[in-house]
Amino acid sequence: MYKIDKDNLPELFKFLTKNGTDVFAPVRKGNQVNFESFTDEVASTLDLDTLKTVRSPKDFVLPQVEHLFDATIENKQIKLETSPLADKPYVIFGVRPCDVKGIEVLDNVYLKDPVDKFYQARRAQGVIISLACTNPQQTCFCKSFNIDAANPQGDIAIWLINDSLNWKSLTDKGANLTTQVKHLLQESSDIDEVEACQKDIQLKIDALPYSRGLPLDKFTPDKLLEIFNDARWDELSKACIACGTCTFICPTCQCYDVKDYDAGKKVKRYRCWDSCMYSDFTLMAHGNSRNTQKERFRQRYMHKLVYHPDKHHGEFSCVGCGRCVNKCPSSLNIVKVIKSFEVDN
Amino acid sequence: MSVGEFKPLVVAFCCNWCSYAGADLAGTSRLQYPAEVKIIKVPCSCRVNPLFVLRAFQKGADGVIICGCHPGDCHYSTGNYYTRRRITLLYSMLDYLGIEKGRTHLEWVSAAEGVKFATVMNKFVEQVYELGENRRLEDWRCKS
Amino acid sequence: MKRIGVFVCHCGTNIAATVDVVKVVEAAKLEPGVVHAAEYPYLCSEAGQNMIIKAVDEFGLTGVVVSACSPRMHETTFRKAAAKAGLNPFMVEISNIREQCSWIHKDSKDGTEKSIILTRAAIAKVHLNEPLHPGESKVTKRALVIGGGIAGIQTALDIAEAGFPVDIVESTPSIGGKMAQLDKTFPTLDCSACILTPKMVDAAAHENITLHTYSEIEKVEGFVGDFTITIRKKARYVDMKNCTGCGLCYEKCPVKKAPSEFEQGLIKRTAIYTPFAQAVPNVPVIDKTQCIKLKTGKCGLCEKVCTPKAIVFDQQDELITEKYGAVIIATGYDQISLEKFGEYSYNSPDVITGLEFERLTNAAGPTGGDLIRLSDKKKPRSVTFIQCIGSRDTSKRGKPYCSKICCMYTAKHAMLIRDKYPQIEVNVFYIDVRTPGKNFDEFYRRSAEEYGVNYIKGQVGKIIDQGEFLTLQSVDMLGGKRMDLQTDLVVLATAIEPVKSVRIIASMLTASIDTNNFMTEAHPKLKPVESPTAGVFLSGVCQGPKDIPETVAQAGATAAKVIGLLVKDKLMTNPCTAESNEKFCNGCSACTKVCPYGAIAYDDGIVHVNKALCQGCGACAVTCPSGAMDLQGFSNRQLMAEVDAICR
Amino acid sequence: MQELMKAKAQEMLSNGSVTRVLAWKKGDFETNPEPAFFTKHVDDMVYNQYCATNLSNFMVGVEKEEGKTLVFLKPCDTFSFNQLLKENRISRDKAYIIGVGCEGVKVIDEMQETGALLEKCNVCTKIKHMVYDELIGEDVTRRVTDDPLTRFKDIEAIEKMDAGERFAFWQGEFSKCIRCNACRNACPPCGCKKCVFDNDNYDTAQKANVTTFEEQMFHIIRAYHVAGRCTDCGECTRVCPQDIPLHLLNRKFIKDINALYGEFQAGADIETLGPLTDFNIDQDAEPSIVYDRG
Repeated sequence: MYKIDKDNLPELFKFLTKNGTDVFAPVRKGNQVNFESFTDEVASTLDLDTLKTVRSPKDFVLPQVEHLFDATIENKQIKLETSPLADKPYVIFGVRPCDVKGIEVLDNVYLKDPVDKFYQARRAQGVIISLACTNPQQTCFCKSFNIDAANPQGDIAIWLINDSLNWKSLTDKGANLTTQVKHLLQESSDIDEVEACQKDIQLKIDALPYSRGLPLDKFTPDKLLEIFNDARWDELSKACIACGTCTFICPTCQCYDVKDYDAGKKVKRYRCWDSCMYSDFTLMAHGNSRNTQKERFRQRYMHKLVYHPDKHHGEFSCVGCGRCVNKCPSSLNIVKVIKSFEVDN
Repeated sequence: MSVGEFKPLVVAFCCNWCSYAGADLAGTSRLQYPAEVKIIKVPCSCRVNPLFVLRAFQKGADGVIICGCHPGDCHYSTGNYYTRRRITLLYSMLDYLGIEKGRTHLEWVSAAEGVKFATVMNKFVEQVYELGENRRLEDWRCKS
Repeated sequence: MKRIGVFVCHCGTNIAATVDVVKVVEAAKLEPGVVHAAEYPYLCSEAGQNMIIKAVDEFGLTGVVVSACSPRMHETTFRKAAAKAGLNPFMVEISNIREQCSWIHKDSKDGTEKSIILTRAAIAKVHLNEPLHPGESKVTKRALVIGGGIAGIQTALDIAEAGFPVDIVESTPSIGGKMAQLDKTFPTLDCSACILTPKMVDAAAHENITLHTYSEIEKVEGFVGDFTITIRKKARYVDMKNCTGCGLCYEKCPVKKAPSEFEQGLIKRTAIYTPFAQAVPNVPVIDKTQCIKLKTGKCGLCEKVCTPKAIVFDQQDELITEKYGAVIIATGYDQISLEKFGEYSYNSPDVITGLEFERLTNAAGPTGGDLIRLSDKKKPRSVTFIQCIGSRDTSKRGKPYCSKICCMYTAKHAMLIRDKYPQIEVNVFYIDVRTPGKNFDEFYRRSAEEYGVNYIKGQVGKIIDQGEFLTLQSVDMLGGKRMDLQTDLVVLATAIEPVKSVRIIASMLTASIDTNNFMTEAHPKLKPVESPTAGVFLSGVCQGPKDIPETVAQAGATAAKVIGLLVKDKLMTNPCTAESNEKFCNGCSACTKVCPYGAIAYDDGIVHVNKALCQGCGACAVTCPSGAMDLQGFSNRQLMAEVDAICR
Repeated sequence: MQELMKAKAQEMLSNGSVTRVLAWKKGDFETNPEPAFFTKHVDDMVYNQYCATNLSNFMVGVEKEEGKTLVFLKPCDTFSFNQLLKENRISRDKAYIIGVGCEGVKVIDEMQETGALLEKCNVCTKIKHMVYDELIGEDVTRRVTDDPLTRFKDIEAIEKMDAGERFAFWQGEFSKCIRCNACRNACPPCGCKKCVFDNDNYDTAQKANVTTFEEQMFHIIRAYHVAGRCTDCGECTRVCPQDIPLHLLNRKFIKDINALYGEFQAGADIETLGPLTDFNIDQDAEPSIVYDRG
């Protein structure tokens, strides 16, 4: 265990950036907190108190846009040039336990066969420094997915206690980074303090409205067709305006579309996040397989609650971060969906 | 006129009936205007979609100018009255977003105004030279 | 992908002297889809066209780009050539490397580089071109002439002589127009009425001509070859069939206070009246704003004296709807209002306009041709003409153009006075005297040299009515001195302007009009009698100031063009029309609101374009937020492809 | 008010005068009611200062369905209703509109009140219902300002910046955009069946902001497409997950339109031609007005 004063963080970040490691940390801009690249300018607006960034740290392992290759024509011959893989080390600082799990969910998709090289390269360069949720919020329901907000995972875990960060490396990657910055850390053995903090967090989590348990047991792969054909989707989807807010702020939503852009001298192929809420999602030559918003809406929740668990040993692709609860323009969210299936038809 | 290596690209949308004919007249009268100007013929200035203007900037234009018949002279009677409102609002919005005003222009040029056509183009291109390369409305993918 | 052929023209040395055509050809060959590229000295020549035709066959071309002169010059030529080769003519695009490159860029490098880019843009466009097919529309073999002055009459007579029915719509009770008001005509001094009235009678009597006097255009629908026009025949309160034109009615009419329009308000007329003795038709009309019977229900004297029972007090406006293949605008002119020219004291009875002077010297006019001052009925000792009142005036109150007829009619007036009353002194203030035209300058010189008219170069700043005489504060520019000239009568050469109603008529016909309200011709040199709107033609002063010989010549030219249209059985319609993709149409109908031709109709959630009405401006395509509306031949994707190619 | 609404809705559902009711439904917190259609019982219906959604927009979805819909509209929502009516997106006879008063909508974050009202409520002048069949309850709506220019204050502040500052300001805002399309989809007039940004046929499709240009492009064109049609309902700003003040774009167009072509309020009626489908031959400003101003 190590310790570092909150006020000394910028110094630590500066050290890292100077040594060729990008640092992304939560920064406040207006009413929003998001992970931003650390620079001297943002040092004063670092925000470790706000629980949730609007965008999840998914951005750093699966960016919204990833260029795949450039195609050029020379004398009527097409030449391809593959985009380089990520090769710069980086640290994401202050990742909440749910978001750490979110990255794990993505790993289970992108690092499994067939391995996605772009993702793999980015993931390999990154060190995740997680941060325990000292003040969980109303919309949190990580507990339902067995995520311990008091015991963050990742490469290094941090508990922020009285403006002091308690630092514990959890993996080899974490240990390496710790060694690198050891001179800026203090040794610490305040295990009691951390344990007290963890207890406090767990109590707070238990008191949250959503922690009374969500009927997730209703969503089992064997009931796939039953749930798929359930009449409740009709009503549930009525308020959906088909935007991609929930998808894009979700730490686990992972779908992308592949597009070409004619930049004149070359054509650039890239992939970008897609949302199953969009009418052209999985649009194929024959047309669209999901023609109504109800079908598209259902797809999102079926994927998170049934299809993904079916393929990944029961792992839901929701981590209970509550971003969608907070941000849906129509106040729809996955909790409402889960709860509505509480009673069997 | 030239500043360093920079050679701007100016896209001019000209209506078929007045301004394109005005450009032809400038040609037949051997009136010089910069080769930086590339003309696209449209039936009427009201055919110019704000999307086209943005598209030009995206793809690398440093200035966009729209030319149409003088108000009252539109071949289609009313086309340029719509253009006038549409483009005024568009240019005002671009200005509001901090895009340099000198990069966009609208001019009424009749079929008889070859001299005016050349003068307008000379002036506009010079203005774009002064502003330099379009940075604020560029798409980096289309550069290099 | 298309198989595109690119043909680059040298245009002799016109292009080749500045643009390296071989380089353009080589560059074109590298463009995707280009399977053949070649250059030729004169592509528009028969040999050049044959080269294209052969290449289409040999290389299996599906698209053709011609880099040559302006498409306004030879687009049709090359499209016809493509059609000969079995290609849809709209698979041809022109890149203008002459007017836009070789003729304006001295530097060969610049010109060549730009030619390559413009050619590239045309190639990019052709990739997205689709075969277009002009529709056919029928031609109604009947013409409508709006305005019954000398321009309208002459046009109508010429068309009628060619065997086509013509209707004349005239807003006043008689045809004849301004020419009927004139006394003599320059430069021959023959009597205006004497040469005009036979034409009026001819028009009325012609089996192919129908007159609608005291009538106005109410509504216009349709397009070239197939206009449907509604004419409002204003209630005349006199039955045209029964009336014998005896004139008893207006002799008995007790109302005698209405200003006579024909006499320029110099005298009064009755409530029931014929505007002038030789009116055609010679049927009176009741001015409902003056008639006691129509206003109060009393009187009815005219009805009592009319033996053929032609007076019909309960007559209503009548709407006539007729189909026409062509419309001729011949609405003529008025003198401008002198309201804003207070310095000329036009409110003085002894300051009159040129047209008032015509009536004053006319034997059939209010004074029987006796030239007198209207204030004291005395013979003037001197008459002074002032030129350019409101003409060539760039201030807001006047007109920037030269009214063209004033110099000559002033010379005529001056000469007539000096001829008839040698004792009267005549002065003319002028800026310069403009007399181009056959025998015109000779005429003017005669007035000055033989008739002793006193021409003074200068302007009058102010006219003061002193009762007995008028004082003109003026400048003699050649003498370089200010002077106060005393004179008894002043004639103002007042600027002429198109009649106000022409703007309404033009907008109904969607024909364009310039800032001075003159109708715009399709091309100032090459199409001077056609309006830019197909099927709408121009005759007379509505297009620009003209004298009588010029008007008559233009009227004949217009007739020839109209006849050229009416002899056709069918017309090809413009294939570059708007088209709505119903899959994307929201039905918001914004497009229907901006269409100048009423070509777009909303029906049950989506819009439809009437191809026959659409002229292809594209206003709808831009107003459509979803892009459902697009313009064939200038589609969104085509134009964006051009942008992309230019910016590449 | 809520109880009056529920009673009325239940009555009209029961007697069959409407097929469904469009209103707000209780969420799992008091602060997150959702728009909902009720066809049988209205027990879960709520109306309070958290009911933000502009329900007019949801009328488009039931336009093709059988039967009449009872919809509750706040005064400002009726402008949107009119605009949709004008654009043939909905039919008047398929709706029974009950106008309800509005005291302003509260801003919620993490289910807690932030203490603020929505931006649009702070400058609200839309206190009258423009279209309705019936008004119920006490009229609690109040005019926030008598100065119609209040709502342009923020725009003026931006206009006063120099071009570089304006550019930096908007870059900062646009760079936050994640292209979730919430602004577009929540916007009543922005309801194209197929948006140009989704349409591959149109060659302008974009699914993400790949470059800063595409951020600009999307927002310029979106605002432009609703220029003259935007009722200033503020939904775009409300729904933006990244807090981009999108109303500042729409309102700039409104400000320009008012200044150049005369006062115009979209949705005030259904007859007046929109400013971009209309013109004034003699009085319309030339685009040079943009270059000429400071």
